[in-house]
Amino acid sequence: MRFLPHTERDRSRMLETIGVSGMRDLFADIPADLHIEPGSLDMPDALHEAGIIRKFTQAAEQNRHAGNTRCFLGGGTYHHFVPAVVDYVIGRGEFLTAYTPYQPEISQGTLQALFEFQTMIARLLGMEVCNASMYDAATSVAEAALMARRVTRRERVVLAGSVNPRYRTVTHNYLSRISGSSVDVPCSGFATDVDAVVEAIDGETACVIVQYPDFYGSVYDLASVRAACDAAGALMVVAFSDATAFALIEAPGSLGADICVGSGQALGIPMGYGGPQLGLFACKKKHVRQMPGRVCGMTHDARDRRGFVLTLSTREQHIRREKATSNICSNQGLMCTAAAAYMSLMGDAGLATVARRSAAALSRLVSGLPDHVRAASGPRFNETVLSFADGDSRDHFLAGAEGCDIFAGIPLERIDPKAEACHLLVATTEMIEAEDIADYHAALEAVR
Amino acid sequence: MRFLPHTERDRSRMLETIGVSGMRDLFADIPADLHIEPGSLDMPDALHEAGIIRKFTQAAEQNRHAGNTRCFLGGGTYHHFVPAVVDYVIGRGEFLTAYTPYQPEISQGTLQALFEFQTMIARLLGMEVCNASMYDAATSVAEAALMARRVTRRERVVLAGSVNPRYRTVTHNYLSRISGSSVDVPCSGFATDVDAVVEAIDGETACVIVQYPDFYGSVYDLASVRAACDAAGALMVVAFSDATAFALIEAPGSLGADICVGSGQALGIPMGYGGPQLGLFACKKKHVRQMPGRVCGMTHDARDRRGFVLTLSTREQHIRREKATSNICSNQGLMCTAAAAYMSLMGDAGLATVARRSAAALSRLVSGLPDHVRAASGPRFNETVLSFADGDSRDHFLAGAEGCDIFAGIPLERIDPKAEACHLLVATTEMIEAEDIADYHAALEAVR
Amino acid sequence: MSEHYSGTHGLQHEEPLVFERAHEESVSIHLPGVEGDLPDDLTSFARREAAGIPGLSEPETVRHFVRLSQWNHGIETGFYPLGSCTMKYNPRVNETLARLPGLAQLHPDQPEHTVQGILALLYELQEWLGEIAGLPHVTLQPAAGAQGELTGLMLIRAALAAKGEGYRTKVLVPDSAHGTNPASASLCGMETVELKSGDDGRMDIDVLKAHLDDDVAALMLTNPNTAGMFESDIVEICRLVHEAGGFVYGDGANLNALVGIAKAGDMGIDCLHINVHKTFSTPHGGGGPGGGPVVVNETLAPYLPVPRIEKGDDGYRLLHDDDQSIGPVLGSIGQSGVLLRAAAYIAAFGREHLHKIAEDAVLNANYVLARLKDAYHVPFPGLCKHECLLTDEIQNRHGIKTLDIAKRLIDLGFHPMTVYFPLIVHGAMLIEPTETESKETLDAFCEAMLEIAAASEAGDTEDMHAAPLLPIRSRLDETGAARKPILVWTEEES
Amino acid sequence: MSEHYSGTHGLQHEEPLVFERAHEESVSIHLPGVEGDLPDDLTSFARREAAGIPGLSEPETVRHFVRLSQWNHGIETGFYPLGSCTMKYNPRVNETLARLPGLAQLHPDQPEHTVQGILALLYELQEWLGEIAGLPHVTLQPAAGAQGELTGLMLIRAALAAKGEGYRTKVLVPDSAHGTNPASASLCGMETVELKSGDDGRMDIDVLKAHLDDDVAALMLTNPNTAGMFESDIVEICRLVHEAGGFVYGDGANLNALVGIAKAGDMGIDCLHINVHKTFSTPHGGGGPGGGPVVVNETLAPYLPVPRIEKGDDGYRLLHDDDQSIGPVLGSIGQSGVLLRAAAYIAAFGREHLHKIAEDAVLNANYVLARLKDAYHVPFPGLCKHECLLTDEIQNRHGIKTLDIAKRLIDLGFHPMTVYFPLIVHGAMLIEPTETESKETLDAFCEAMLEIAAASEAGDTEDMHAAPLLPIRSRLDETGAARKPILVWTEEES
Ligand SMILES: Cc1ncc(COP(=O)(O)O)c(C=O)c1O
Ligand SMILES: Cc1ncc(COP(=O)(O)O)c(C=O)c1O
Repeated sequence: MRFLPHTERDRSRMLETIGVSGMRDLFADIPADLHIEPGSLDMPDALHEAGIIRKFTQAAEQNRHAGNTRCFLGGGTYHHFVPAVVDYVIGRGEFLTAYTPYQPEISQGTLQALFEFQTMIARLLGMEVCNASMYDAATSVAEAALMARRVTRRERVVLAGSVNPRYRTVTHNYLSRISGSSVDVPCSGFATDVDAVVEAIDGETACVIVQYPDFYGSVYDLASVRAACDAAGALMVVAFSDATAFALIEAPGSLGADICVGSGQALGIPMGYGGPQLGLFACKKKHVRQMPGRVCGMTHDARDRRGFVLTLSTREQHIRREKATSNICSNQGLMCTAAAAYMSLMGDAGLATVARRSAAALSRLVSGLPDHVRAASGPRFNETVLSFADGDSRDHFLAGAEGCDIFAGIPLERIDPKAEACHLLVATTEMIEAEDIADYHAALEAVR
Repeated sequence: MRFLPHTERDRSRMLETIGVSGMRDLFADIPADLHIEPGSLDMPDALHEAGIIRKFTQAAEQNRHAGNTRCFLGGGTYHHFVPAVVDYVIGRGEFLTAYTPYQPEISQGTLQALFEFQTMIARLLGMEVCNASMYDAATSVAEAALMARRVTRRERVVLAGSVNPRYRTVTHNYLSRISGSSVDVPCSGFATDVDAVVEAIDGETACVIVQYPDFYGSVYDLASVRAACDAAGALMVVAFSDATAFALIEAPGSLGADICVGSGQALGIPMGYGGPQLGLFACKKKHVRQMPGRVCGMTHDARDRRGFVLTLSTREQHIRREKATSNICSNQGLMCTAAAAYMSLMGDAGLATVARRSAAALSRLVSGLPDHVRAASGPRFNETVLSFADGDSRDHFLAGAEGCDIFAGIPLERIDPKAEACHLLVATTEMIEAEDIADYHAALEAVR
Repeated sequence: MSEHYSGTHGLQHEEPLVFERAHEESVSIHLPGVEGDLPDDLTSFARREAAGIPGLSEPETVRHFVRLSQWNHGIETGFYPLGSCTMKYNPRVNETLARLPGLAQLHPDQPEHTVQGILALLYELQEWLGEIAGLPHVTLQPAAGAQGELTGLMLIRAALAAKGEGYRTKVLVPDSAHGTNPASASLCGMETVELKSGDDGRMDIDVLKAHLDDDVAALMLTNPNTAGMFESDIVEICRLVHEAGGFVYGDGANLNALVGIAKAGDMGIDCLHINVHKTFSTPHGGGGPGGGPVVVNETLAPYLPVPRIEKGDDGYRLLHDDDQSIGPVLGSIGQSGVLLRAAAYIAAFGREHLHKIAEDAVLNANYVLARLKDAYHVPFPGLCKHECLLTDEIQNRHGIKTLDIAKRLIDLGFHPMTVYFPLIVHGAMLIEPTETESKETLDAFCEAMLEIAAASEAGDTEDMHAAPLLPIRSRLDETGAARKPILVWTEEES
Repeated sequence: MSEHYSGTHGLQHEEPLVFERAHEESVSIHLPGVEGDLPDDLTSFARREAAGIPGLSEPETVRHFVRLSQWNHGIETGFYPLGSCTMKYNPRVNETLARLPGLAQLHPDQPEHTVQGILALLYELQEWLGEIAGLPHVTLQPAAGAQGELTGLMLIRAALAAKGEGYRTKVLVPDSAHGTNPASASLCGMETVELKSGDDGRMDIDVLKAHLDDDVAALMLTNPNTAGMFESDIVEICRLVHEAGGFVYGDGANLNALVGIAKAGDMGIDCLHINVHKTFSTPHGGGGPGGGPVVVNETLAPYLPVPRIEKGDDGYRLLHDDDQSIGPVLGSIGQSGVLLRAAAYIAAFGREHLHKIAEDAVLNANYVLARLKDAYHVPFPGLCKHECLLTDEIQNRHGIKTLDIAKRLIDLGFHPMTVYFPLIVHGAMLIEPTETESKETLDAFCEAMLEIAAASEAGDTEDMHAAPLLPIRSRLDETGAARKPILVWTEEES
């Protein structure tokens, strides 16, 4: 077996040193009736490398993918461009095959990359500090709610209904087994109902969670939410799903977010059929000791040279056990390195271009819609909802578009089970060209 | 432009330091009428990375390749399995982006890999020493002829007609502009005519060049050639095209080769539509100072630690200029590292398996041929010639096989222009499964 | 440097922070897409000040990160015997496979008929994991082991609630358990009761019995446990817990000792998470991503999270809604890219070789133990499983602590073992070699450990207190870092 | 270490030879294919003794080569200002592209209708190279620059023969030329006559005139030449050679100075090779592979090697036979994988940016020259092109030689420049920064050079004679290596 270095002779010599006569003796502490016959698992036979490649390649070829289609799907995951450099960096064995940097002297590579990541994310979000990752946006939102409860010592969590339903479901799920309540505030017209959100904030409220741009792509004014939070002593948690937005529109930090959470997938990480994703988590510095997750800090070594370490670990499960700020241990470290490399390449200007073109594509898409489809009104970043007369006409269009290599949108009820089955959630990125939009329009015309 | 680090401000500051006022001033030494207008080349506009990927991917998709066909093509290039590890090793920037190891202190990685390569190749070929690569097998053969001329101070070169016609053409081409003659000895029945070869060796002969297994895959006894060389004072040069053969059949060194040259492509290098290939060159130690090409040697450093350097450079063009043993400078260094990694993974046992299965596949293919096709007779390694009644029936079969995703062989006249247009050169490797052979037979039956 | 170990040497560069490398303006990167200004209705929302993201050219970016990478120890550069972490070789071909555009460039909400290939692979993985654990119902969703624990406890709470025993919220956790176990219990709204381990490092049945009452929802146990010992009473333990009306949650972080040897389901475990980034060799990436599929028995199956991958007559599909389900714990079906690598690892071993993972892993740990047991204190003598536990008791007499031993190992060319965990012994050193290390490497490591022990005995300890001397940085001021945390870079910090 | 340069440090391992790592038996690798014994008729030919190829497991192999890799300096790890070598950044995306199965896994003898995609890319590259050089007829076949030279000289001989002037076999080569020029001439059966360069480092027209006679087949010239100087008299030079009945062969190794700025064809050059591994950024790989396409004018075009890529109405095809052709110089159509990377590099710059390659390359060289010209002797003052030439004349007074400077640079974190080439000055240091280096890196390099000059001036030279001190090896005994060459490993050498 090519991954196992021992020869049979190695094995016998080692058994001898141990002082047992055979491999089975090493398992003598396992009750005999628990032993299974070696080779008796109900599994296919071993595949050689060529066979594995063949198997996976054939499976891959059964899928249609963003490389050979035009992908207008969003809903939390976006088909942005990922430079080859990003993949090379995270494919290097020294980053890829390292563990969590527990021994900082021989982990400075990962640590400096994490520190750079934290700084870049904090800057992009306009926040003071940031951790070195949560699993994904949904769990980041849930952890934000938990953190707000710790900070405020209150238990009520208010969620705007325009927060991605998946984030909301996971958050409710995380909160439902502990005391306190979490409530959804209905939204209207595929946009955030700011007044209703403000209304829902009361003196028991630990935090209000809004999404910005919201699940439907809508961009709106957060000032009244911020004011209501101030009045009520609640924290404002701002969630987001495409981090590139903040190269274009004002960052949540500048709008007063106490905690800012969302997805970093847009920052150099392939869609990957849902994972590995990257959960971002940033907050105000004064709350940092209530923050979940790993965090890297700057320090110096015995010879006074700058260096980096994991820090504030007294918040974490391996020290605080049942009192930890979170149970998270393995996180999305490598994806932080990917995002750092991506952002280094892009810079402010590149990120702004990505965001601007994503938005420009949506404008172009919406402005050319035939009149049998209606786009949600109001300012949108790179995502919106298109409404059809009925489910059939929508599905008919979807099928036709697919035939032209276009994934034209996500049936809204797939993510938001309460939605009527005649809407499409549609997203655009810089990977959409003018020609693709023309084809989209043509596909719409074709089913008129 | 993403590969250019300067900002415009950097450029102006640098121009200032230089003391010129603009970029054009840096080219003032080029006569004005030679200047072309910047941006005036007749070329497409710059492509962003996503566009380049799209362009190349689309081109790649227009080709059919060994990954989605069954490849029975040989003639010097073989579809052996290449483990992913090999590609990772040579993709690491430290190997990939280094120059020729002129500064050994910071090139020990490349140098040790080359030394390991040289040792493994020498062992595989049964030769005493080996260089760190020639361009390909054809030029290796040509260089072998030139070296034999230097060693023997004779000018006549005898080539067996069963040496790959491409190797022969390149060799004649290399030799044709200098004094002396090079002659081809006709072969018979798609095999080496040993008697004729022996016959052709005379007292003026610098070397005789035979291929083993020969171009047609035939394996035969070299003893009489060796004896004739001894008698005439000529060198025996043994060429080969699939180095894995020598894990199975006796190595050229053991059969008395003075110089052994051929292709290392089979050792972990993709077919690559002809390149980069890997030319192997090995010889007896006593002739090493007449050997062409780079060679790495073992030595020690100032603190007496083992280390490696390029050595015997007084043979080379940068020192000896017009008197150098060869004009070669850049070679196939990275492919040596690939071959070293491949051989480390395979070992004697793995290489023997590769060779045995390649041969077994051919046996199976030949033994199941329908009677309207004739295979060349005599022992063959992994390649042979199939003969059809006429060109039409062959081409009809080729087209049919292609329809079943089989590249069934190379029309012999494509490589050997003198051959009649009714033969196929057919090769097998461990990438051919029993099922593929069954399909091959079925395709033959289908055009019966 | 002795001939036994590689030591560490230099061809590495100091490299500033990416911000210190940045130019005043970012270098222009050329991108695809629709040219266009900021749409009118967004202008009032426009960001006023640039974020300050560097924007280096591609050559600078590559050099920066390549240099940083070389400051890391990784499994590809050397031995990494972190106990409880299962740092094994990560096959290179798996990296290639997971990057195939047809697997990596899939949107999670593509219509299911366009993703049948990946669904087939993931479904097969579910079946394999179920078979290996003897617990046939599987969710691939949890993003890591800790989330697997949370998921499992949610399932247990759901099952208890269905029985009308929602009041059971007590979770028994041995004091040797990993920190995530109690932390997950808290997150699931449960109370942890710590069980003191017996003198042999195993669970003390009497202690267990004493805590089994009507409030008990579950026992969380790791087997082999974090001292590397197999809980030989496992069948009895499970029986007792079940009798008391509780469930047994298995922390599968140590599955590497058991693959193809024995099944959790046969032991009576109801629910187990599997850290695929440990047992099935998906790369750790400097902290993650991982994957924590949960496998369960019949009783817990109805509550598994959605979306679930189901196989029907017309192919695979995702079930998004199920009333009994605890609902999703993650925003997607799981860490697909990680899971594919795990599937490839399992496929490479297959039926006939899978048990060799555990065999060689256990062989290696016992070999290291055998070689070191005279020089180091072994708190729990006897067979170990995939990892062995030592302490610094002997070296302590000479003023040498576990930390010093660990740091000295760095200078000798090895990543240290896990230190100060588990908490049940003083100065723990938990060594997990895994199956992918050669005897040669184990011997070199043992020589190094013996040399350290001998040096300590001889009072030759200067190097040890100052270690590590050879890497790009010496010991770092962790206390200072925590006291006044600097978590982002600002020009003033420079 | 000053803040200016990175120095080198340690996290690297000693690593034995792969043979010293080998087990007694090789580890079994699992392979595809048809099971079967050695066919009967081959048994008498069977190899008697195994070769002795190691056969390590995959984890061992990866670790071995990863460790070795870290002992190398590469363009990805640091500045690599080797004059005449054009060590520029190698775009990572090009590596991905060249590995696409549809490009990498093609057999050279597949039917042409199954390889239209790659033929289209290669054909387009031919057109681009022809346009850049102003010499529209192209062969992609030569495997590297040296083979390009041989090919070009063969073409010239063929053209001369066609004119009945086969007796012309004299090749004029400036004394500053690269060694491959005279070596290629010899290989082509021609005699080299060396032309002494003028005092300004350029060709001395009078010397040229003195050698132009009826035997002259060609002048081989590098422009800019290997001292980094543009041959400003190039038009006159070409005119003179042509008048004398000879051809002008251009060594295109220094094309980086001219891309998009001026065309070889316009200068009067008849034939030029292009080192795509220099100008068009294909990775050097520790020695190769390279690619040396040759571009020629109308006169030489009929003789270009076969196979040639031709574009017809029904697509691309390979022309294998042509009576006038000099025939093939390589066993295939060329180093396709290398050529694809070159095409990708050119495509990324495109019409509007290609000239910036030369602009920034020349800017960088002149900047370094400007910063160093007071501290180091500049043999040929004035503008340089893409590289600048210094000597150790000033430092020599303090006993410091070019070699010492080079080795000291290593300790400061830089790969040295090309040393002792060209041969026309004593103690040459030829510095080629290329366009992909930042001002910051150039400044750091210049600081290092200035520090060395200052230290030399101050007599503070101990470090320099002993340098390098920081890499994994110090100066190696090259003389010993050549005197008693050990080219393969045997158990006795260990
Ligand atoms: C015993 C044990 N349990 C649980 C975990 C947590 O797993 P993860 O890091 O995947 O969340 C670990 C990880 O180190 C572990 O060792
Ligand atoms: C000026 C010059 N000419 C020719 C060559 C030879 O080119 P290659 O190494 O590609 O054969 C070189 C390579 O260093 C060179 O610098």
